[in-house]
Amino acid sequence: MTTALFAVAGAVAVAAAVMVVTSRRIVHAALWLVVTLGAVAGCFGALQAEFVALVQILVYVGAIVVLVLFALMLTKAPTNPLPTLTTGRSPFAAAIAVVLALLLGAGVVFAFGNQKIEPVPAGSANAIGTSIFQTWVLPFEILSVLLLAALIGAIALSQRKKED
Amino acid sequence: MIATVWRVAGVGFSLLLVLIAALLYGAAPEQASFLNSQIGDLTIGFAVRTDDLTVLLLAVVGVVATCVQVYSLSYLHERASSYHALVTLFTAAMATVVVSDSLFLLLIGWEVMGACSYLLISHYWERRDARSGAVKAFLMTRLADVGFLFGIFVLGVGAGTFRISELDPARISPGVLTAGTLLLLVGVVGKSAQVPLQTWLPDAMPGPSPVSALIHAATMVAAGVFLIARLYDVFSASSTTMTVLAIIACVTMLFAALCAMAAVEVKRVLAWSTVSQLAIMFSALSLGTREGRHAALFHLVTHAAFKGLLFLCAGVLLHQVGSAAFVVLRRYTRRGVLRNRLRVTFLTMTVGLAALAGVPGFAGFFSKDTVLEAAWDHAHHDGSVIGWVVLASVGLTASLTAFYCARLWLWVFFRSPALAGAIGAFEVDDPMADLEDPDTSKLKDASWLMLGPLVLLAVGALGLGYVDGLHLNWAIALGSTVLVLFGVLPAYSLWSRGADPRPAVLERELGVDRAYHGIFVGPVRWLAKLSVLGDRDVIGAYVRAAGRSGTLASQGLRLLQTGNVQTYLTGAVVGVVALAILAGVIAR
Amino acid sequence: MNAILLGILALPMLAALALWALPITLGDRLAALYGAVVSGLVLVGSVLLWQRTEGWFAYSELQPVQQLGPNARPLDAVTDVPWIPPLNVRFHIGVDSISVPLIILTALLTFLCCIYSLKITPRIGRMRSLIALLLVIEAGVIGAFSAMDLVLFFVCFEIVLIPMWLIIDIWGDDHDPAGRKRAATTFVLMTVFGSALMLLGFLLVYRQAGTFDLVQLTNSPVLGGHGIPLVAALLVAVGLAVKVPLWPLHIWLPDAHAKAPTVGSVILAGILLKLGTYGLIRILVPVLPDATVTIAPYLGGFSTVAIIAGSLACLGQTDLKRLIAYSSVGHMGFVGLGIASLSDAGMKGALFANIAHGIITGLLFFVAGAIKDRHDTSDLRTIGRALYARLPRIGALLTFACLASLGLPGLAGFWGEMLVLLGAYDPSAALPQATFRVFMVVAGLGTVLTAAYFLRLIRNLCQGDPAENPASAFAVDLSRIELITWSPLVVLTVLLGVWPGLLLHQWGIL
Amino acid sequence: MPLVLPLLLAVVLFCLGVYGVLSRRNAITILMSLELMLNAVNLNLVAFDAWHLDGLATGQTLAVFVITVAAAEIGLGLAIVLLLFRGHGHVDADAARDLVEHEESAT
Repeated sequence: MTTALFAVAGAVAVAAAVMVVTSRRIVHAALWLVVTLGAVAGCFGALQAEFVALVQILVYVGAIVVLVLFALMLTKAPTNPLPTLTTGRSPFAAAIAVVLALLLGAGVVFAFGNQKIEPVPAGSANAIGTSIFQTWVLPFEILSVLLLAALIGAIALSQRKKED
Repeated sequence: MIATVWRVAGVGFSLLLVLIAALLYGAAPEQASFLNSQIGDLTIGFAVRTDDLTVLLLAVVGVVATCVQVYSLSYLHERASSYHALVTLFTAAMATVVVSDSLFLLLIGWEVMGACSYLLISHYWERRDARSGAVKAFLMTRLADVGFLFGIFVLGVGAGTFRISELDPARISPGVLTAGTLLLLVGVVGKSAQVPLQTWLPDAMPGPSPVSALIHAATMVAAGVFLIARLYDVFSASSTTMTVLAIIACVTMLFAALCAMAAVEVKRVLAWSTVSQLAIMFSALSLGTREGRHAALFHLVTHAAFKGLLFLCAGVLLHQVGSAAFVVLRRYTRRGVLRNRLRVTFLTMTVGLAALAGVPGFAGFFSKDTVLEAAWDHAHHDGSVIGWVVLASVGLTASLTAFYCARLWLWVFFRSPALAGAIGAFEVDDPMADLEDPDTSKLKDASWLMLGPLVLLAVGALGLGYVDGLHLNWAIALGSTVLVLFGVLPAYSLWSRGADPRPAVLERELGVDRAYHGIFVGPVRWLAKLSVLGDRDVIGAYVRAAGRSGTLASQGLRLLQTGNVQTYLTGAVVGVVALAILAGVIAR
Repeated sequence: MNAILLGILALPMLAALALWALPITLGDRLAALYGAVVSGLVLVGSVLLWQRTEGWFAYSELQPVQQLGPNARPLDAVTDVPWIPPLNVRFHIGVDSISVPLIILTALLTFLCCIYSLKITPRIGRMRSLIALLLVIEAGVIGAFSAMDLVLFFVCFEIVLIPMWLIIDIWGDDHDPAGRKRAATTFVLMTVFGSALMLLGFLLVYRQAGTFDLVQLTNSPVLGGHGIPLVAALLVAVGLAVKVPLWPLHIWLPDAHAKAPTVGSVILAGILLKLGTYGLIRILVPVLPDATVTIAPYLGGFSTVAIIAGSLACLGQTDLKRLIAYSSVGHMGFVGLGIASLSDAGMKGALFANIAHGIITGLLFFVAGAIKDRHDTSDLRTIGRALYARLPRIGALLTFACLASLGLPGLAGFWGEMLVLLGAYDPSAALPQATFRVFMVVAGLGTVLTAAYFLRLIRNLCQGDPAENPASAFAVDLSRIELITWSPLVVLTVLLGVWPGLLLHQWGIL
Repeated sequence: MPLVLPLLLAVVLFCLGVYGVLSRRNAITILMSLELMLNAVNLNLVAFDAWHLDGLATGQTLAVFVITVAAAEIGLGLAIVLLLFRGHGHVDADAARDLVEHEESAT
């Protein structure tokens, strides 16, 4: 059951991701990204990681994609199809990506080809909460500082200088 | 002030040598070594010895050096301090050679003499001929000294010692002995200006005349004779070396005498005659007999006296007249002043020339007869070819010597009746010769400080022949007298007719000098140029190219810096993929 | 003893740092005086290291002295503490009869340079930095001469480079800024290249032997004449040959010498070149004995070519300082040939020639510098001729130095060359004798060429018609400071010439 | 469920991201591709967590952390893109070559 669910969500994710990197309209790409991220969240769910799935939808779909759309708006991105979407290196980049995929895929299959994921009890949010606030509390706090720093950095970067 | 100190030191040191020689006379031979150091199983250090040979040579060096130092007091005024210092240093070096029992100490003296000779020849360094003559003298002797050094190696390593008194020919293998002595002979040939290294000595004549007397007649050039006499056992043990020595000596004595016959400058005649007389000593040594060695040393002593005397006389001519060229002297002679005004010089020079020519009764006659006698004995009793060859060439040389002595004496001091006062045969040297007559009113003989040594040496040139004890072989004496007459008569007849035929080939001294210049000097200069260019354009070019290629490579690498982040990133990803594949391959 | 050695290592280094760090402004004279005092103390210390007992060094820490023969004596003034433990690198210094004379030479020349700088300074000034750099060089060179660890040797070898580079670059010929910059850069790049090769060689040695310690390496050398030991020997030899410098790696030398200031030339020729030959004797021969035998004929061959090529190049020079620089190529060729002969006489000759060359060439460069200062150029044609008439004493000293340099017996230059030739006549049994005899003959002809170019120099510079070369008004003959500075070198030249045993004795039986 | 399934999915997503980053001109699209790659990593983390079950939920925690970092990163990235836009008037990564070596600066 979960396998089937995962397979469906995965297929959607891959298809949407292909659209993200190939779409001629940038806004469409952003919207396809939403689909991809949602599908990945579905995958998380299929892996009984509901908390991560929810965070994924909240943060990515809710925040990041909105941010991206705002950025597109601010940079006056054309909504019509672009003639020169990719650089001249794109066939080369595709080849590299394919080689990398083969390499990694082969490695993965070699290493974990016989492993199976046993079904785990649902409701792991509790366990994650405990884990974060007991074992990982220090990295968590450092992460909050990092977020703060990123916040300040973003403000500093995007602030217009006086003379502009 | 400094000059005075050096003058006093110079004279004092030469007198000290005479004193030492007198004190050592008759003393038992002794040896001492000092400052030794061990190199492997060889000992390198210094050693001195005294024996008859040492005493003899010390006396010769001391007396001639004293004469020269005293003579120079009056002869030389400019740069006197360096001059006297160098002459003293030279005397010390010669004394070192004479007393040395270590081949290395001998070499030190040997080469310091060469350096002093170089510095003294270039005493008048503002003159071009002095400069080039000095360089030539040093380089040719230096070249020969390389052979000398190698000879020391061969003999020393072969015998296991560098002590002269320990060199035992019986303990050295014949091959090593021949090689070693031949190499030593190279040094001797260079130092004594024998063929084929003879050209430096005539060119060394621009040096001050006293220096020519001391270094280039009496002592340094005779050091070669001394060396062979010192190592006589070793040399005579190798018949090859002795044959080579005989050939060299015979060729040299004839060659040099022929050159002397065509020279038109007093000092140059004397220089060639020195070469020739040294060759006579070598020919005596090459006989390989005790008589030969004795004859050579006897001739060395008498030659030191009369040749020193002759050079000092030439010095007087130079000092009082200003030149020793025939053409200049003739201008004085035709007015009849030279002989009368320079009476002491004329008389002593006559004695010297007579001794050189071998006029009976003079020292040179006796010593040359000893050589002839030794050659005769060797040829007659031992049936040696060398003996015959030496006998023949010494006899021939005696004739030639008499010829050039008579020629010099007559042309310099006497008006030729046939020319009725004209300069005659030498005017080609100077087209202005007849136009200008020298002012002869101020011409007078030199001071007694200069004439004293002349007289002393003239006494030697007269009397030294009798020191050795009179034992004349009358047949040989008669023969040599006839030979001398054969030489004198043509000279007289030519002079009286006012002719001085000088074959061009002899005037050019058989073209040896020019040939050497073409064979050695030119190519070396060319090679030097090549080497400078090679350094600049070949080796330097490689270095510059290395630097240049570094710059070029860096400029090429700069092109990768496109400024495009994606390009960089592509490169990074390619690198990661490549590394991953590589890691997989290696792990496999 | 080890306190003295540590002291003469640390003193110049600390003094140099202090000279830089001092906030007060120091006059040129005062700086030179400071340098003279410091280097004088170092000189005293180095003389105290001199041992009166004779004999070759032996490493008694590992073997009892008795096993090494009667002439052996232990390393002196040893300090041996760990330095970089993970790499097995130790701070191991000590001296023996090979290094002490070189250390004394270093201290002496540095001292004389400082004294000389009291009165005679490069036009650009900045004596404080110059003196400090000289002291750093002194410390580095003494360190290299006493290092008993390959890495320590390498470090000291490199310490010397940069100050020398700065000296040429800053205080060099002020008429030709581009030329001096190029000379300095060529110098530093070529020597660094050489050092890099040498370091590679050291690493190979470490791989084979597992230690950088020279004492252990000498007692149990890396054997085998092929494969990795051969590669290591080649790397070390080529690396050191750049410094020697051996033909054809000498190309940096004439420019560096010609453009350097007087004290720089003196230090460069007198001391720095010795690092290369010292390294060959100290490291190549004992540590890689078999491989050295393999490469020795080639080393000897290149040395012989260096003798001839250097001399020929001298014959074609028109610049005084370049000529003397090229003469160093020839003389160091003799040293190389002596080392290549691997015989007792050759080694001692090389060591002796090292010292003699340091003294004589130091003197030559001092005199050349004096002539250059007086005429503002070192071009022979511009200087003119008849120096005897204009500067008689300096001319006489130049002649003396030239005669010493051409190897006149009775002066220091002779014994080294003579022993080298003797070594080549009778080389080590492992070497092809005929080849080395050919080298000997060619090198012997090289001495004639040496004489030829020095006589040419004297003839073209000292002699000549005074009427055509009038004295210039400001040309002063030998000054007092020059007399004081040069007389020790003259005295040593004569002393070593008449008493070579002074040094030869010290080395005993190699 | 076989473990390779999520892992292969992650590989595909990652490589699509790589392709996007290397080939797209628009800087914002590049950032989006970056998000794809991060998601692939997250997928791996979660998959391994489900497979390994260490009791501490390490993988999931780390995934949450990565999402947080991604949020920070996209914030900064978009700020930089805005800056680029302000300076050049476009957001074409291929045309932004301010760091190129100019030939005239060669010595």
